[in-house]
Amino acid sequence: MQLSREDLLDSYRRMRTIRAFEDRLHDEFALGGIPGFVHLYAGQEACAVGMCMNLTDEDMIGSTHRGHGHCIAKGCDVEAMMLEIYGKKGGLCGGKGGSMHIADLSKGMLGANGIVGGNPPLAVGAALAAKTLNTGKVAVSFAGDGASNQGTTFEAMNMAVVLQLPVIFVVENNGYGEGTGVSYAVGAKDIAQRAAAFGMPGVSVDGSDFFTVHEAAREAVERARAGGGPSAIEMRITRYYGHFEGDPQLYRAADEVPGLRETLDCLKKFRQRVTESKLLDMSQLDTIDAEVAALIDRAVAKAKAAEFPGAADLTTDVYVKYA
Amino acid sequence: MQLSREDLLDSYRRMRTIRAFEDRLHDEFALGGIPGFVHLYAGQEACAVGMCMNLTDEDMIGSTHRGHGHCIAKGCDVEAMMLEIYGKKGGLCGGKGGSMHIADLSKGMLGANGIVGGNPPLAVGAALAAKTLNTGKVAVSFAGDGASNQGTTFEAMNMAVVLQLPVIFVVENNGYGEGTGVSYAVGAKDIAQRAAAFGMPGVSVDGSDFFTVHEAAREAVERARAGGGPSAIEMRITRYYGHFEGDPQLYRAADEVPGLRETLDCLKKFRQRVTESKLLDMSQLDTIDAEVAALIDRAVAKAKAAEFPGAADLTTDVYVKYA
Amino acid sequence: MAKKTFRQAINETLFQEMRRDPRVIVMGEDVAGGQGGSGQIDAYGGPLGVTKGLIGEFGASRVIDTPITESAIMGAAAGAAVNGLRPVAELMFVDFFGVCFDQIYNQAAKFRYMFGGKAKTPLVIRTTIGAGFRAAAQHSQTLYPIFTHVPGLKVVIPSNAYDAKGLLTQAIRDDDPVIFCEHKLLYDTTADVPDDPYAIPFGEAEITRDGDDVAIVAFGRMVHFANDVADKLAKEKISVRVIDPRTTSPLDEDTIIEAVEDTGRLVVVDESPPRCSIARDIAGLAAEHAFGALKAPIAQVTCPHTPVPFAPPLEDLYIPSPEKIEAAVRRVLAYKG
Amino acid sequence: MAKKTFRQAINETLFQEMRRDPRVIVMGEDVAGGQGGSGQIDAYGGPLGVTKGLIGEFGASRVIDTPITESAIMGAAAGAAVNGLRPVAELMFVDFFGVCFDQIYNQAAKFRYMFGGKAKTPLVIRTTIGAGFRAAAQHSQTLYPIFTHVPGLKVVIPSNAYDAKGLLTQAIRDDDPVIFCEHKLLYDTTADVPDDPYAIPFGEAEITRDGDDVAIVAFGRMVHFANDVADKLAKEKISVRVIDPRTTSPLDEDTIIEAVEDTGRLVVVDESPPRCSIARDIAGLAAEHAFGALKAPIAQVTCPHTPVPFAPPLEDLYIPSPEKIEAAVRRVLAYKG
Ligand SMILES: Cc1ncc(C[n+]2csc(CCOP(=O)(O)OP(=O)(O)O)c2C)c(N)n1
Ligand SMILES: Cc1ncc(C[n+]2csc(CCOP(=O)(O)OP(=O)(O)O)c2C)c(N)n1
Ligand SMILES: [Mg+2]
Ligand SMILES: [Mg+2]
Repeated sequence: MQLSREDLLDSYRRMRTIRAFEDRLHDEFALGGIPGFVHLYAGQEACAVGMCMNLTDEDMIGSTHRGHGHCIAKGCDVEAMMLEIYGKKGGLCGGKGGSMHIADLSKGMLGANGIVGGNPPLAVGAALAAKTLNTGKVAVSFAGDGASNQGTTFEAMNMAVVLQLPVIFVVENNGYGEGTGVSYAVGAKDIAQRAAAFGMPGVSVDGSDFFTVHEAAREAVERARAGGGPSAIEMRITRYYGHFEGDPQLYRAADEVPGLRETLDCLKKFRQRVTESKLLDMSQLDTIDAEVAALIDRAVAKAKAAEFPGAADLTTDVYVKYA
Repeated sequence: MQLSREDLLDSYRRMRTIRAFEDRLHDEFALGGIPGFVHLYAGQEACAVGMCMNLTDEDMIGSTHRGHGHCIAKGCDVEAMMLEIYGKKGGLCGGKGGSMHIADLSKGMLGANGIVGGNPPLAVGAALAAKTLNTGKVAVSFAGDGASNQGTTFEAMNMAVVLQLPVIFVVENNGYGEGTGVSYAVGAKDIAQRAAAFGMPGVSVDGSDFFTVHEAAREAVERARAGGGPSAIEMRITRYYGHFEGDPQLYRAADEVPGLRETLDCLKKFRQRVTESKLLDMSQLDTIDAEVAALIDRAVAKAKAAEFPGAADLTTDVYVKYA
Repeated sequence: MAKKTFRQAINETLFQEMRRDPRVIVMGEDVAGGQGGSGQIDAYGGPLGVTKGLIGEFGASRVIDTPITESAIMGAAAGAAVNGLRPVAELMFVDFFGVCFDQIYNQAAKFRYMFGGKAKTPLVIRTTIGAGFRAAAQHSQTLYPIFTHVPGLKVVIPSNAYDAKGLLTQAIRDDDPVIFCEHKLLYDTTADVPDDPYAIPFGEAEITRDGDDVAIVAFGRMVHFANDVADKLAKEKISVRVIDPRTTSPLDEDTIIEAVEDTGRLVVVDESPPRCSIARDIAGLAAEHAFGALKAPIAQVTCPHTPVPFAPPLEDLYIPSPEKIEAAVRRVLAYKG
Repeated sequence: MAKKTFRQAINETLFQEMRRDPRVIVMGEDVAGGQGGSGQIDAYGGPLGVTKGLIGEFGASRVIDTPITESAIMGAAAGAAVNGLRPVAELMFVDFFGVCFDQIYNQAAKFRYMFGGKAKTPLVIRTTIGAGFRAAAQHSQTLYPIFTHVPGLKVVIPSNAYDAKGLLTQAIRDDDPVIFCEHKLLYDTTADVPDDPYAIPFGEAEITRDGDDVAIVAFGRMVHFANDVADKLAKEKISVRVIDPRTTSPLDEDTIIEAVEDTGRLVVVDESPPRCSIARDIAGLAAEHAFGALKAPIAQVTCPHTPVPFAPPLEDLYIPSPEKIEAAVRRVLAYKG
């Protein structure tokens, strides 16, 4: 499918925003300003954005502990995200969730998830709601290569096939679950084939190539929207930072990430492709880069200055009616 | 492989014992003498026996709620089993387990299991012990078609492949999980292929043909014992009685079971094969039938007459040391 | 008003709430039964017959049979609940919670709080509890103390058919995740159950027997035993108040504390192992908040700290009995300090 | 005797017990780390560094990295335990119990009883508990009240490095399934820890402060807060006894009851939500078995009935604090009946 110029600019902006957001968190974390566990998405941008460019605000995604990229790709407010990650009252979840539980249901972002394999069944539920209420929406479950071994993920796949639900299982295979390599942890030859054996189409694509991802996603979304049921897409990719911030990554050879940054960088590839094919000018992209940088600066400044929630917030929001 | 005459007689005796045991329980249950949930194995005898004839007492099997057949095939004492099912003190588990928890670790029978999908991870553990301690033992996980959809089963398969453990996943596909047909509940085209996609050999065999089962089992056991890792065998079979005793089986057409009893009866097939090929005489088999009938009579009489456990037994056996 | 069984009351409620609100769906293993078989659909209507007939009226898109896959069932129900449905998911036996609890306790129960109040999760999990069915260690537990421990879950334990209807109606209309615990041995008990729908609010205990000498708090099937004891002792002019809180979370603390203030003597009956049980929970509550009124030790009648045994005589000993409850009442009455 | 951290104490115990008994294995996610990677093996030694170095000495057949597959981990460990190994399986965060609890509570914990005493299940599940790590709702819970509820499980909560070594030694040598709860905020605390192996029996409380005016029972990290309060109040001549039961199941009931008999006043501190907590459990115990000695309500200091919030100031408010413990002590002391 031919993407419009506007779509291309939008895609690039989202990818660049993710990268800038994560690079900045990496720095801020090192300076000690950010509490808790932070898992950065840098390097994987084309996966989230290639997928989500095929979705509307009404479509739903379920995410993982490494969720910032999915949020931004799905259109969550970047400042409110930053506030949430700093634990501030104005954050997307009022500061109660934090990085691992960031959610915005109004944007169809059903939540990051602290439980590996937690989200696939939930995404299946979103698809079930779509099918039962006949809304034409689709749901996407993002999961990692590590999560692809969790029983909940397998169950979700089987149930989606049995009920022929409009859900797409994206497995972002970034080579590692924490410090364990995919070649060790996945017994199967191929994650996409293992998913396919559950009874749905399954493909494996280069997750660093926005256009390839976008095309595979488009097919899967069209199929799901047309009532053709679930499918699975393995996206082969790498992450630039450690599993969590602070991880010295001893399980990776020293030259692994630098090498991959050279050959597998989705932003570089995107820039090259759209400028070489004259779809966009370099200057348009540079403008976006500058705008994004300013946005992230603003978001961090705002987050740092913002108020924490107060004692009264501790015991609210447990139940809808019962205090 | 050529089975010895002795092995053939032994195999037949085990299958006949299972059938007679279950037929009798069916009758006794209807008369009201047996407490609780009872799931009968009648019809599936060749699966358990074809598999277990390849195992020694040292090898381990994990079983299901439909476990009587596995117990008998693995050599558990038939009288002690009957006592257990009646809840008597002399039962295999002192009356504390009952039909769904019958176990005999001394025979490598790790327990029936009330949890669908409960046993595959446990069997993997038995195989892990065998591999770590280098005992040369193998483990077998019996599960149903229904259990083949449970996340625990998938996890067990992946882990067995990752650690290359000597374990065989037997899926007895008897067409139904409770009242739900396998064509509905298994999204995949084929249970064996889905298992194989986890990265191990997977075959599908006619579970009513003792010889076919035995051969597939032999290959899998040899591979496992030789360090060749796990494999999966789907055994296509049917059950003669309801899911549990008392089940009116409305989900099956009236002629389904009678038809299958004609065409898929493992005992008939076995008798025909061994007599036609002159491996055994009809009279030898008839003698076994009579001996088995007497054994079951004795077991039931003994079970009925036996004592229940007493109040003092209620609180024992929770911990090894702590009272 | 017609006598209906506990089973009928629940079945009728499901029909009525599904008619009332198209967003209500029922899902689980064999909630209809027969899908993919050679015989009839609705072959089971739930293994214990509680959801019978629903698929005939509402069809397979709202009465959804699933594979044996509890994590996917509970997760899908939770995911559907935050996306516009009001699922009633069946966990066939509560004992199976161990294969799917993450989706219940870490997901459904925490959405609202984790997301800063922005999610509503109108999810009902119907499940069967309790011993006495000769179903042994993995099909006989109650486990509601575990659910009660979890912030974000509401826990309902109806003791009779009337309450079952009113509480299930409330559960389905409630915007929070609810675990609805049906004691297997209550299904065939009957009560007067109005035909029209009605909701019983959560957190409001019922006083099933009034009295001033001693209070018994009991749940589910144990309420009947407590009532029997109260009736028996009434003949000796011992006046026993029996409280059925009906929900353990929220808990009607006021009614319990008031009873302690009125009687000074408390017995708690709980068909669970003792440790971190509801019995201990209520005793602990009273020991902090009604201490001044207490005239005797708080007696707790629970199961022993063992799994549920299979042998019928052992199982009968395992379950709290009217005899044990009566003895506890007499013990606290006899206490002289 | 060398000062060692809680982390070192556990690590050393694993080394010593693995040397002592070849049947002891360690398994879990990244217990070594680096399998299948381009870098080094033992890259993690457990995400919090507790199992570091083991694979170097004992190799990959006894220090087993697994996929992310907790049901298979716990099930395989349980299955291995009844077949001759003595697995120490790691549940990285206790919060993950929801994806694998069946294998723990319905299988491992019940084998012995269901099989009529014929099984031994020498299984240790090491797990991390507790809030204060800024890790939010799904990585900060304690959950030991749930484990304590389950007959067949032993539950251990060491409060210091010395106990951690002695209790883990006992856990590994014990023939029953044990859940060993390591509070994340204790890993860097130090104590004198002998180099030689020693076992601390389960069910024996330690009295960390002696006193006669009031008793505090506290667990894990809360023991330190209780000690601080005791030390502070000592300056006012208020004599506080602090009891660290060290295991919740079995529980040293005698030491607790004796303390109530000696002091008449009890405060229980539990880093858990209140309902069906250990706080309620111990209060309920005392209200039944030490009632006559009680001079004041039993104060319970717990977390609120909410998930664990992320924002640091909220999380700090969530956790029981020395201030709240002190206030509770003063409250029960001031009680006049
Ligand atoms: C049930 C569960 N088990 C383990 C963890 C700890 N954990 C968090 S992220 C992670 C690795 C996940 O790997 P993968 O799915 O490949 O995602 P990635 O981190 O590579 O994005 C692990 C083991 C968890 N959060 N939940
Ligand atoms: C976790 C769990 N879910 C549901 C059940 C209830 N149940 C018992 S047997 C059964 C059907 C199992 O089907 P299958 O695995 O095909 O075995 P079969 O009964 O056909 O031998 C079900 C749903 C259970 N015991 N455990
Ligand atoms: Mg990964
Ligand atoms: Mg079946």
